[in-house]
Order: sequence, then structure tokens, then C-alpha cells
Amino acid sequence: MASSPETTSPALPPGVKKTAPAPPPSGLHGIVAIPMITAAKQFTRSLWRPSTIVYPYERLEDPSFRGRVAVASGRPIGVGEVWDNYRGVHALNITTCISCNLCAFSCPDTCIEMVSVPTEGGKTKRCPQIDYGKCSFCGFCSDACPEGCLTMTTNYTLTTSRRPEMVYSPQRMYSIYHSKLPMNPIRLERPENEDCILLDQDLCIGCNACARDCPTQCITMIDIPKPEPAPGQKLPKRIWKEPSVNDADCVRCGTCISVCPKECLYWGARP
Amino acid sequence: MSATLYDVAYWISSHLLGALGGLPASSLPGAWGVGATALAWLITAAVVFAASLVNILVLIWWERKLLGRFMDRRGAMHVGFAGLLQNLADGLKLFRKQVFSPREADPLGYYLAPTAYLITSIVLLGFLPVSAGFVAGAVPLSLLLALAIFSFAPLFIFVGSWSSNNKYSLIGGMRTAAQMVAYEIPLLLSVVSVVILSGSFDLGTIVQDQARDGWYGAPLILGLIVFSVAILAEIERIPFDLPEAEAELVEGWNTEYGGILFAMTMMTDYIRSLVGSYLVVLLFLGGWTLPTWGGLGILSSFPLSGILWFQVKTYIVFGVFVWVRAALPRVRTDQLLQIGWRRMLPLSLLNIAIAAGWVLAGWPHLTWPSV
Amino acid sequence: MSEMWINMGPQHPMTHGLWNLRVKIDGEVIVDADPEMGFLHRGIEKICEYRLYNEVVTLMDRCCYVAGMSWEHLYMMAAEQALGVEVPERAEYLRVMSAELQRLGSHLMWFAAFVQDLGLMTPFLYGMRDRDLVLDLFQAYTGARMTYEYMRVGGVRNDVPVGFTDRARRVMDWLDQKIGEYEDLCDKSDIFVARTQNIGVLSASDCVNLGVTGPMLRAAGLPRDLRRDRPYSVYPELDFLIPTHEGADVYGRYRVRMEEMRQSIRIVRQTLDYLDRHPGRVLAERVPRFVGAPAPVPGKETYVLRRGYPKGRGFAAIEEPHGEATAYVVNEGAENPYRVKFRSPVMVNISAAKSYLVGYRVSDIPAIMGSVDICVGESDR
Amino acid sequence: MRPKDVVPEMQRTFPDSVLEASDRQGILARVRIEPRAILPICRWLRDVAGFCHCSLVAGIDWVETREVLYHLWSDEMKVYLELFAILPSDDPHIDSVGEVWRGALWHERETWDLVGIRFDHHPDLRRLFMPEGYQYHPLLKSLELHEPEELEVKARHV
Repeated sequence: MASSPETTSPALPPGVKKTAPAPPPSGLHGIVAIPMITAAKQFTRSLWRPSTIVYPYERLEDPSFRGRVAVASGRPIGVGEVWDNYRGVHALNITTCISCNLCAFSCPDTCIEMVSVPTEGGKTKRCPQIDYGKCSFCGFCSDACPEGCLTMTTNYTLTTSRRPEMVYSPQRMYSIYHSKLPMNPIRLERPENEDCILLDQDLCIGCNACARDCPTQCITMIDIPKPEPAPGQKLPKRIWKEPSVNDADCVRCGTCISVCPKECLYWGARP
Repeated sequence: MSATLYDVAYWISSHLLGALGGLPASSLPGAWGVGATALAWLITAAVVFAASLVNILVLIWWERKLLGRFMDRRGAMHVGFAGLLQNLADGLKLFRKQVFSPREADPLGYYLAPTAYLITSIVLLGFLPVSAGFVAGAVPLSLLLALAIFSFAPLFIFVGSWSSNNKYSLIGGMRTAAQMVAYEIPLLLSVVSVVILSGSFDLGTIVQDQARDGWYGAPLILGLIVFSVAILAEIERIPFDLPEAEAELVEGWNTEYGGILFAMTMMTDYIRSLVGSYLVVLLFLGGWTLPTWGGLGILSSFPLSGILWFQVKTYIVFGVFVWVRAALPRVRTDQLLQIGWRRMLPLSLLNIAIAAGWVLAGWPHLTWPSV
Repeated sequence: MSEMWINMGPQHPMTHGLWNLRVKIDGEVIVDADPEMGFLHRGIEKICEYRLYNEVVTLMDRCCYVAGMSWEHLYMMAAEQALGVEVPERAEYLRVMSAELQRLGSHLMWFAAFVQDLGLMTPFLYGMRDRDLVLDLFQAYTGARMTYEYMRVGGVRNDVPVGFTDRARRVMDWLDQKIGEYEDLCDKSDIFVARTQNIGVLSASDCVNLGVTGPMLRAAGLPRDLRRDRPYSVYPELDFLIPTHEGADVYGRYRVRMEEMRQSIRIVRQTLDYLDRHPGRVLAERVPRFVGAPAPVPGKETYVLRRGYPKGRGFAAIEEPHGEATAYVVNEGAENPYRVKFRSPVMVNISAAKSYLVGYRVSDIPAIMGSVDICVGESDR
Repeated sequence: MRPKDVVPEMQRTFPDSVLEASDRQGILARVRIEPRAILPICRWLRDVAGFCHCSLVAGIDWVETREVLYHLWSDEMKVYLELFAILPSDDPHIDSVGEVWRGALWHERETWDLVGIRFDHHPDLRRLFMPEGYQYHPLLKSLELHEPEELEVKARHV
């Protein structure tokens, strides 16, 4: 009756494995030798170096610590170059940020706010400011960043005793960028046939708002011919210009859609 | 070499008081004599208490370190050398906490139970000999007294659990009562076998007999196992820690205790563990003596070597208890009682028969009857 | 002692989460049980209705915190069906590998918690130690240890890094060896077998009527496993067995889960072989724009939506580590799902608590409820 | 019974109660039924058609109406069947299927709690997730997510 765990009973459908039934009680409740020997084996294995890591003194992400750690359970997988994939505190390169708002748009927790930061030449620029009290480190923002300026580092020590310190200003993330921590190198693959910006020509008034606010300057206003009004028909009051999107440069941030006063731009499949 | 700790303390206090009053230390009159006795008691109690506290700190450290290695981790390691003072820090933290009691609890029983539990356990250390002549108070029949006091605990546990007015505490207290009653009998019966071989109820004599005749753990291996299992149940350690089964009963009978009261119960648990290990060593493993075959006598020739080896043996026995804890799950209530009544009790009776057989065979000078 | 009710929870060592098991006991014997849920209800289904399709992933990881990948997989399959998105094959293999790694992680976590309920601390730490290796693997290719946010509508976020498959194979070898060690510590111990045998019995017919699924059902002898019975993703191309047991008791559930871990290791090895041989895309080429950023500008939803995306309903069912989990996504052509509904196996398994608790002892409650493998984040959502 | 026979057989047995049936990807069929006939149909589905397992009971709020969904699973045919009924929004109620599949009881409690569909003859129709005394049904579209509100939560156990 005792079926070994390897046999498959003919009554069972294919692909089903019957596990071994419970061993009958041995009659002596004192038979505990095998578990005790198993525990003793582990005892001898962990005498020299247990599998735990003395955390504040040894850190897996510490480059100088890498290569040294080998514990009883083998080398932890996180040790080595793959630790670089870790999604920790963000680093922001202010100089390459194009203020496209994509990070703030893509944040599921709405923890990113675009704030003004001064740049060289007395100008200001809008860069993301992250509230780590809300952030869930999902990485959608760094996936969305078209310029690769908002990345995630391996730093995860955010502990603070005051709530305002959880808000990281762009300058603070810029200093993290300069600290040369390993950056998360993963880039999201973009779909090849991404939607592009389309124009409803009947509604456009040629106001130049989209071209003015486009962070990549990929929108140019081109002249369109002023049509001859049909008899009895009045031409619409507008500037006879129309935006043209350079699709190769467009990062699909949607700024033009949001600034358009006439709601004439929209997402659509590439014609 | 037979001066007890109390004798030493009395000698010190009587000379101290005699010097103060200008009286002869050997015959202090009236109230002076009573004072000297009281002072001697105080000194004795303080020494025993301090020794037991130090022992417990080291014992808990030893358990934590051992368990850590069994579990592939490190155990306490930051406070003091290798974490030796971690338990002191934990204890200080508990002592500093607010003492509170549930509103519906019965204050008398609630506060009395841990106190009495602690006191009765520390008293045990007062007359257990730790080496030849090293004993706080010499008591004839010390083995009987030790076992009698050892079995006080369920009463106080039950009082505490009842007074806590908590359902978990109550179930834990009931379990304690059932468990202790079930394991008291195998415990005593396995001790009987030792008494049969030794012929004495005095722990010092039993150890000296073992030094002469060989450790009783060898002829009474069954008794050693039964006694150890029963002691495991008495000191409520895994696999018999049902009164504190934290998975279902939160913290068992001391669920409602916090701060210093919890520290007291915790401390008492370890004092009882220490006493249990002492008893195993004293009764079955030769106490403070070591074999003297060949050149081994040199190991026990230096001063205070008895205390050293006694402690070493005790800690090894406790290490085995820890090993059991690391490897075995907790048994169930009915299984616990079943093991107690249906396995341990017959085994202990069999053990008595074995002991009687050894005596009939002429222990310790075996003269097998020629049939 | 007369009968009395005990509240085991919401803060109790046995519950493994925030829920309350009210049991009525007579001495040590249970005579009635009434589980109460809702202490961890976060309204995930409601929040989903306010999120883009991709952003729901962050909720899925928090839905079941020990089986986040399985729930991501479940939701993504339903959402892809609702949106009509095709997934590349390599992404499917990555998803199956993730789901099976997650099953390993979840079962190791279960094992750790279960033996700890029985009073056995040592395998608890072994289980957690070895689960950490699985989490290391997750971290290596998703960047997080528990909240992965790895899957996207139409595939997965990224491919595995260079050298990952070799590391994963080493971890699988290690786990294969360690599962034997767990069995040495548990199966070979009389006390363990005595603690788990013949308690918490729930027969197969009762399981079916009560809706109980997963290892509990398979331990009762009914080999229902959606990976085989209703194959999804690339499971039909993989070779694995469905473990069953006849005891219908706690020991049977333990055996089934141990064997499932072995089968998961087999599956992961097969997927790793595939990943080595077949490079390719991991994210679909045709993905609707609105599943990701940017969000609609307030007041301009109509223009963002002018395309008239297709409507649809998506339904997916997977064999989660805890049992049968289904997701139902209603897409009404907006960029947020109209309604998302999840079936949590744990909720149903807990709802049957009275059937497998009554008649056993208070000491059995941790063992029985531990064998159910409770994850409250999933059941309360 | 073969999977393709289920829906025709259902329509033949309950000509008045099975209103429409459509194919669904991944599901055997999506069958709309008359709410009054839920119990006989479910009994028939369990006893004759072999749908032994009630996987899910869910509700969807379509503002004017409410939809209640049942997902059933058959171990012999290995398919899911989706039953649904449209209930009026002002008084949505339907018979409980708890006596057919006991596993549906908690799903019905959840549906009552979150979508506000009342299940008649349910033995224990308490709220499941929300506290007793909570006056909303959270998954209704009328409850906006960002609405700050004062909740008066009664203690569950007194």
C-alpha cells in the first residue's frame, strides 16, 4: 500500500503526482534523531560564518564589500553587478532635464511636483521634486524620462525624523547624481509604433502655444495658405499657421496637448 | 572543607558585630546573636542572588548564541563582548518599564504570583551544592527538598493566570497544572532510581558516591533520559512549552504581565532551567567530579576546579536542551499528556526495576550471581 | 469549564496578518469558529478604477505581499484581454519564470511561518534565508525585492540582465538541496507528523462545495490545477506534475506544497533554458498609448480619448500559490478600467474555517490555519 | 455533457429565463439570465451540467443598473461559465446561491458590502470588509474617491 513518491498511480490522470502518505506513527514518540542531526549539521556549517550579514557594518551594495562575502548558504545573488538594478533614491541631472513633465504625469502616487530651479544665466527651469513620503519606488518616472536624466540609485537609506526632510528638491537629487552611486541601468523598451501627436486642423487657431512650450522644440509653426473664402462664407479668425511635429524628436510628453487652448491636438496612431 | 556559605557568612557577621560591640565573637549574647544570624542570612541571600543572576545572564547568552548558530544566524553580538551584556540591557529595559495591571485583574494574586514564583526558584539555589563543600546552606535530604520546592511552581503559575483575568492566561495556567502533574511523577520516580543506587537523599553524598562508583548516567541511562525529558517539561521548554505556546496562547500564562513582572517570570524560567540542568548533572553526570583515570586527575586538581567543571557540565546539559529546542516542534496537549502518562511513567518504573537489579547484582562491586 | 468565545486576532501571533478568528472553545476543544476579515481592506478595486492600466501594477504587488508576481501576472492577463494586446513569447516565458519563482518564494514563506506556528524556530529561519535568495533573484532583474512593478500591459518591463540565468540555476540547485533538508527536519520528526496528521480534515467534496482551492484542494485528492486544466501563458509547453495527497489534512497540505516547490524548480529550469536560447522583444509592439504616461489633462479627457479605443472585458484565471485567483477587468474605452474585480483564493479558504476547525483543539489552530497559507493583503484587498 | 451543449441545453430547459448567450474569450459562454430564476438555473447547472465550483460572485455598478456576475467552473469540462443578471439600481436584490454552493456565501457578503446588491435568503448578510454602520457601498460610482468624510465607525465587538 505504501506508494513511494516517485510512482504515479494508474488511476490518476496524467501529469498528476501523488505525494507520499504520512508515515505511520512509529509507536515511540521519542524518535527525534534525524531532525536533531540535521540541526547539528547546520550548526557546524554556520560556526565559521552564518548566512546573515552584519548589516550596518557590511552592506551588500557597498562596492568594497563585494567579492568578499561568501556565507554558508553560498554567495547572495544580490552581491555583484546586479545590485545596480536596485530602485532606490532618485538621482536627477538638472542640466539635461528638459522639463517635459513626463515623470510627474506617470507617477501613480502623484508624489512628483514640478518646481522651478534657477539655471545658469539667471533663467529658471521646472524640474521634478519628489516627496518620498508618498513615493512607492515603482520606477515609472525613470522609465518615462525621455532623456535619462531622472534615474534611480542604489541608495535606500531615507530615514529621517522630520517629515519635511522626506521631500527631495531637484538640487538635492542633483547632489545624489554627483555622488556617483550606481544608477539603475534598466530602460523601458518603448513600443515602436507609439502614438504621435495629431492635429485637428479645423480647430487650430495657429496660436503658437504648443511650439512655445514644447520642451524639445520639435514643433515648428509652418505657414499654411489662406484659403479663398467662398462667397457668403466668412473665414475663421485665426493665424494662418499650423504646428508641425518632428516625430523623431518628440518625446510624447503631451505638453502641447495640455497647453492647447482649443483642444485641437490629440494622441493618435501614426498616419 | 565542609563549611557552608551560611557558616562563612555567620563567621563574618559575628566577628563584625563582635568587633563593633567589643564582645567575644564566639558567644554573642541575646539580641547581638539574633542580629548576627540575620546579617548572615542577608549576606547568604545576597551572594546566592548575585550568583544566580550572573549565571542567568550567561545562561541566556549561551542559549541565544547556540540557537543562533543552529539557525544559521549570529545571535546577540553588540552589547558587551560578543553580546554578553545584551541580556543585562534587556533586563534593564524591562525594569524601567511602567508596572501596570489589567483593570479586572485580582491585584493580590496578580502581583503575588510572579514574586512567589521567583522566590521559590531562587531558594532552590540556596542548598544545591556547586562543589565539594560549596553550598549556601547545608540541608540534610537536600534532594527531597529541592524536588519539593521545584514543584511549587504550578501553584503560583495557576494563581497568576487566574488572577490575570485573561482567557489565554487561564488556558495557559490550566495547561501548566496538567503538565506539571503529569511529569512530576516520572521525575520523582527516576530520582528514586538514583536514591536506590546511592542510598542517600543528600546531593553532596550522591555526588561523592558517583565519584567513587562511576556516574549514574551510565547504569541508569534510561533514568537519565526520563529525568531529562521530565525536567524539560517541568521547566516548560520546547517541545513541552505548552503553557507558553506563543502561536496560539500569545504568551501563555504571562500574557498580561509586563515590565518588571514579566522580567521576573522570564528570569524564573531560566533559574528553573539552571536548576534543572544542575539536577541532571548532580544526579546523573557526577556533579563537580571528573574521572581520574590516567592523567585526567590533573584536570580537577587546581583550586575551584569543582565549580568550573560543574558549571561546564551544566552548560553542556543546557546546550543539549537548546539543541532539542532547535530541532523539535511543540507537542500538543493531548500528546504531551500521552507521552507523560503512557511513555514516561512505564519507562520510569522500568528504570526503578533496573536500579533495583543493579543493587541486587551488588552495585557498585558487581558480583553477578552464578546461576 | 463552560464554553467561551476567544478572539484570536486582529493582533495575534497565529493570524499572520490583520484578521480575527473568533473561536468558541469548550475546554481545549473548538465548538464554533467565525472568521472576520476587513482589517486590511484598502479598497484596491476602487483605486484601480482611478488608475491607468499600467499603474495598477503597483497595487498588485501590495495586494498579496508574498505573491506579488502572481498577481501582476493575473491582472496583466486580464487587462491584455480587455485591451486586445498580444504578448511576445519571451515575455510570456519571463512571466512564467517570475510566477514560478514567486510560487517558490511564497511557499518558502509559508513553510517558514507554518513551522514557526508549530513551535519550530529553526526551519523558520532556514525558510526565510532561502527565500532571500529568491528575492535576490527578483532584485537582480526587477530592481526590488517585494514590490516588483515588473509586468506591463503587453509584456514585461525589461529583460533579465547578463549572467542572470546562471545565477538562477545555482539558486535552483541550492533550493533543491535545501528542500530535502526541510523534509529531514519535519517529515522525519515524529512530533511534527503527530502534530499535523489527521487534523484540519476537509474532504474533497466539502472543498468543492465551499469553493476551497489550491493546495488545500489538492491535498484532499482532487488534482485541480489551472496551470494544467485551463492552460494559460506558456504552461502547456512546460513539463511539470501536479502533486496531490489523500490525507486531506494538514500533513497533506504540507506535502503538496513541498512537492509543488520541487515542480516549480523544474519549471524555472525549463524557462531558464528557453531564455538562454531565444532572445527577443519583451514588450509588445502594439500597445495602446494610454496604458502608460501621460495622464489625461484635467478637462481635456475627450481629446485624449478621441481615438475611440475598443471596449472589452478581460478575464484571467491563474493558479496562484494560494489557490485559484481570477481577475475580471471591464474596459469601457477609457484609460482607466471601469471595474476591476479579483477573486482571492485566501478569502474563500478562510471562509470555510468553521468546516475544518470544529472538533479540533486550541493547540491545533495554529497548525490548521497555518496550513491554509493566509495572506490577508490578498483576501482583504 | 460536452461544453458546446451546455448553453443550448440551458436554453432548452429554461426557455423563459435564459435571455441571451454570447461567446467570450477564455470563457465558455456569457449567459444573461432572469434574476428571478437564479436558483433553479444554478441548481440545474450544478446537478445536471456539473458546474461544481462557484468561483466568483461579483457586482458591477452601471449607474442605471447593476450587474451581478457568477463565474462557475466545471471539473469535468474544465471550463468557466459566466452567468450574469441585470438588476435595477434602485432596489438591487437577487436570491442567494449559498444553498447551492456554500462557497458563494462570502462572495455575496462582499458583493453586498462593496456594490450594495442584496442577496435574499442569505443566512448571514453582514458587511465583510467595511465596518458595521458604514453607510456607503464603496464600489458604487456615486462614491467619489477623494471625498473627505467623517466616518462613524461603531466598535465591532462590544
